[in-house]
Amino acid sequence: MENNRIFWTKDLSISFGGLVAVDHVNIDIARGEVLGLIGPNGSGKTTIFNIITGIYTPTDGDFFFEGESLLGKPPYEIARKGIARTFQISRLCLDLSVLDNVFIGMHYRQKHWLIDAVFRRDLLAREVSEARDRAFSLLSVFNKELVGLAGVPVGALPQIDRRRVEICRAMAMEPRLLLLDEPSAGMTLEEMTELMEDIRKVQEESKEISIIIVEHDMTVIRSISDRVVALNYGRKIAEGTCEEVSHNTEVREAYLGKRGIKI
Amino acid sequence: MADENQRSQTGPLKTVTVLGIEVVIYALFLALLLMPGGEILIVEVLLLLAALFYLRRNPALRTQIQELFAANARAAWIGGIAMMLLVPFFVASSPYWLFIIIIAGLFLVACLGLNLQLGSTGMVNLAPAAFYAVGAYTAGLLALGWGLPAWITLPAGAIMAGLFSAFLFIPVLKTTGHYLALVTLAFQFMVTILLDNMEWTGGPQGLKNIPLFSIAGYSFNTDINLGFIVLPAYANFYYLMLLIVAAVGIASLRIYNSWVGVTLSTIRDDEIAAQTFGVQVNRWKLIIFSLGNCFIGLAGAFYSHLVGFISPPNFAFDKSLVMVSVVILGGMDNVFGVVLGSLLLIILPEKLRVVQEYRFLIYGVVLIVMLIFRPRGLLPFKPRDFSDLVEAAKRKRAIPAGSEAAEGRA
Amino acid sequence: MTETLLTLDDVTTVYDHIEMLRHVNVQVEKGKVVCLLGPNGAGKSTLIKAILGLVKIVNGTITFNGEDITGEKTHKIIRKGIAIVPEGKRIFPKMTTVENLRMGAFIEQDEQVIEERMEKVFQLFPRLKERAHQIAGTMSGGEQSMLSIGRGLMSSPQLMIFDEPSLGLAPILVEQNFETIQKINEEGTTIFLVEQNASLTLEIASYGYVLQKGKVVAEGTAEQLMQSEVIQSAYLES
Amino acid sequence: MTFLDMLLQQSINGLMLGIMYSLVAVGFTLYFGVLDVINFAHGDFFMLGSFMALVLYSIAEAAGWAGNTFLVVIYLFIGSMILTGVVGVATERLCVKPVSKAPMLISLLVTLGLGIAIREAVRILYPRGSDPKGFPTLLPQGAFNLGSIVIRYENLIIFGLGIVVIIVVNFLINRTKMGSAIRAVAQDGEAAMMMGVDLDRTIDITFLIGSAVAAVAGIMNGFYYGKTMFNIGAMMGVIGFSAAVIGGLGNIYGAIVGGILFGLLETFAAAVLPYGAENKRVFAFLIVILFLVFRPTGILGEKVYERV
Repeated sequence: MENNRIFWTKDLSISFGGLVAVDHVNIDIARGEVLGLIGPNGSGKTTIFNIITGIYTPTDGDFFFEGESLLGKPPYEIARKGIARTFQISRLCLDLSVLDNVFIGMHYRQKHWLIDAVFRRDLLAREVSEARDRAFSLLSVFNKELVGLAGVPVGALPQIDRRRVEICRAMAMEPRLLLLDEPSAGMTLEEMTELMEDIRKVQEESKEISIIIVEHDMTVIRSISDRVVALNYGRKIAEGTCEEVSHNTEVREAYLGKRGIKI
Repeated sequence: MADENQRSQTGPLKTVTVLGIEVVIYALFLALLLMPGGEILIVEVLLLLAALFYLRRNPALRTQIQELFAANARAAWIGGIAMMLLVPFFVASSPYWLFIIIIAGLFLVACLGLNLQLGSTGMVNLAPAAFYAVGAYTAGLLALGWGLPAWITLPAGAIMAGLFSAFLFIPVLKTTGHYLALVTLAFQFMVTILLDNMEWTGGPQGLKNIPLFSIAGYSFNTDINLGFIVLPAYANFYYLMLLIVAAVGIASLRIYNSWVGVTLSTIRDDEIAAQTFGVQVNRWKLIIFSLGNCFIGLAGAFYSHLVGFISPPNFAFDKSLVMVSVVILGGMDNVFGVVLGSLLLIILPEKLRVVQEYRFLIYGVVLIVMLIFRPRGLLPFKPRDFSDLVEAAKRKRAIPAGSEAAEGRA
Repeated sequence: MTETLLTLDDVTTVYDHIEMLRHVNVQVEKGKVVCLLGPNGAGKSTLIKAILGLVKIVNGTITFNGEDITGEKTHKIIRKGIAIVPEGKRIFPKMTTVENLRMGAFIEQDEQVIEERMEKVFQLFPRLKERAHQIAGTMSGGEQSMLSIGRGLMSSPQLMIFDEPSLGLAPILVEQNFETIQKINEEGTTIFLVEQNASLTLEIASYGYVLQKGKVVAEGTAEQLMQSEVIQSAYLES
Repeated sequence: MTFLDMLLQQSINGLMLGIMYSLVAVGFTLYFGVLDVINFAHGDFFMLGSFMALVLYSIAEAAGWAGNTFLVVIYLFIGSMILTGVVGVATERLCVKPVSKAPMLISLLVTLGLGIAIREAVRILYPRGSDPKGFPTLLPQGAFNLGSIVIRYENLIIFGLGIVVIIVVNFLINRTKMGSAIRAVAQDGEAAMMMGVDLDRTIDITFLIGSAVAAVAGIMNGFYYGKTMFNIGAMMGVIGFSAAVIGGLGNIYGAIVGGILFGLLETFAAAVLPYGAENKRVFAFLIVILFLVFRPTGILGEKVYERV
């Protein structure tokens, strides 16, 4: 396990104007593992994602990816190391087509530059057609119909397809660590079940990929995660299998209330 | 199915239809310029509104026309270019309108630069006129002081405007939204005040007698005598302007239809998301800001040679406002929108000289009404379509193999 | 014989083309503590916004005191006798404690009544009296939470809505808050309590609804809900 | 005149100008607070105020009761404040509010367009509107000496008036129920609605106050320079916005501090720097840009965290 871990944090902490949002959190994830991150509202889950992707700089602690510290690196560099994410409130570009949105995930792999864009259309044509084939194969993993909708603005798609495009965009980066932030938010139960299938497919596609998934819905967590970490008030309060964590008293207190429920 | 559609949209009759539509629009445009009085303007505006309304109610017709033009793109382009080349012949009798068209062309070039910043990348720049001034004064001073020829002063103006962008590099990266608007506004006012007060820019008198273009001994101040018709001297400027518009326009279109375009759109829509996908947002912002200002500076340099006399009021804030309005009204991040915008906002107000007194008032009111009711402009941003490029790539691959093409037919 | 104070009848809301609530039916009886439970993202906040006229209702009606308030403007709804203690407290950070409390009594004109009510709030929360002239944004989370509740009380409402009063508070403060809510109810104010924390809520509520993915998936008395599987599965699915 | 005297004299001039700028900046800050909109037409309300006063004065003259200067001055101020305020509310309803939820660029351009429309309307509707218009000299002329510093009565009155307006605005915003509604909306509009605040009415009142105060500044400017012109608004808009930003956008005290600071900056730049007189605003704007880069939240603003 120790040798196989791809990402870990060391005493990760951040505070905003005196409020401690993440408090000495240590998490790690092995290659090919799916780690569930749970906790009530405001327990620091999304903040951890924002730190990992370089949007926030932690006030204390460090985090490592493939043995290298990413502390203080700008978001684009962290992305290029192989960490991709989705956002809780979808941050797709709604005016752009599905294809364009997926393309941005391939951004840094393109050799093409401003001068080439103007003068070397043949190079561009080759790259675009290769990228499009790849985008189509990614999209069709999720929903064959999405391929037909590739030219449609994302804003015109239903919520679940937007979520799929977002995951495709992240997958287009060929990441080795994928961060999913509440992928089921705003979906019906049926849609959620479909989406869980999708995420499983992602794993099957590339066995090496590690996923950290933030969720409040335990059904999702239970069905796909190998291991669960529970947070409360920015601290890690439990870690283990889904079963273990959901029977942990502190977790039950955090969710159900201090006195707990008689079962 | 798509193939069938394709076939039904081509053929000589369809080509003629496409050209016919273009000729009608062209004729209306020329009539607007050449017919005296303001009545024609009213008639045409009503016609335009009626056509827009009709097309809005009949989306099927609209898509049909779009497909028609897409299928006959080559004919449409050739027809359009021919008509553009012929403009001086039709307006030979009124050089004034040729001049106005050249001005519109210059605004188009500048606004394409502004569109890169404002429309494509979402960087607010309320100081395009200041960069226009940098280009104009650079060209003017070089030509007056050292007698440099146009083929040096034009690029020099562009490059100088690009270099001047560096003054705003740090603010451009550090501020966004309202604050960036204020930074550029302040810059705009600083430039106009300085132009007014500095001696070496001629102060309020500006620069006079800037030599007109002269390339390889041929002065642009000579009429073109073709025997059967004499084109006014402005025709020289017109063709050079057309060349520059074509170059800048094609560059803009190509940037838009490329990875770079996708990258810029993502920066515009969501900087944070762009960063988490590996986009070096800051680098792109600086490149685009400078490049956009180069286009604006190029237009400015041309302007100073065209009119021969420049002074600070030519580059005041209201010019910036007009340029920004061109981009917004035409349609952000849409090259054709910018074309339409500069035609409407530069040529129509000239026609409105009939109602001279009220034209800026009308302008202000139209701007407000448009922004409230059609904030995305007349030709809004449309999702990119890369299929042309993909087709091109496929064809190239298909030539040696030959199998794919056959498959396509089957 | 009980009287219904607030009724949501078949309410559906849409935000950004997404249905946030789907055919929701909820009734709050006069004098009771009624709760709405559910994990975050279930649509609880949307339901409150629907009551307050802050989101678009595309189907169904909301009645308060027998009066149809669907689509009414927010300030008019508030004036009918509803107060809210919003999620995340939402105090006015640049105002002092007293100013915040006066905002709570914005719809009240009589200066004397305002003074009396403020005295009452200070009795309930002596801590706020000590902080009377402190800028609210600089106070601790617990104090801000008291202020938010006190501000709600200032309009002397018939119905008080609490939106996740446990959010981001230490457990001891959460319990204090719930005791306060109970006290407020005992003095005659109807409470609609929207919460994530199930067991504490069901201890003080008499009737409850469980919301999941924008739908009411269960309802019943506190005892019924306490024993139901739904509560368990909604959160931890044991 | 010693250097110290010069400093004092310039400080007095700067304060004078600064008070005027403050009055304009207050509007920017109020609008930004309640509606999240930067109203670039605000400078044109400043101009409109001065023209309203001219119209009112000519009416008074025609009616033959322009004799009592004291009363006429009061009549000019109050009348212009009401008229400008009404125009302010009307344009807010028609143009500004419909775009307050639109992207920032759209609201910005709408207000710029509104500025053009107001400017042009004044130019067209006012007789010979393109020319500079002389302002009547109604304030007492002359000056007195304080040591070697010269203080003009007129300036003293304008300065005093500015202070009074600021005190009144401060009272309205901080001591009245209406003011508390405005402040509440500025801090958290939705929470204010939850307290029973009528959002639309509060926004109307904010624009009424903002444009009325701008009108006062416009008239003061007219008296100070002895003239006004239809196109002085654009520059004043940028100055007012700059002042509001220097102080910290959204903070009323910040607007006042920022305005005075901008006035002082200008006068000192004019007095001290080489070529200062012509380029004073270049210098002032340069400081504004530096401010935006190094302390974008202004002197009295506080840091905000962007939620991702």
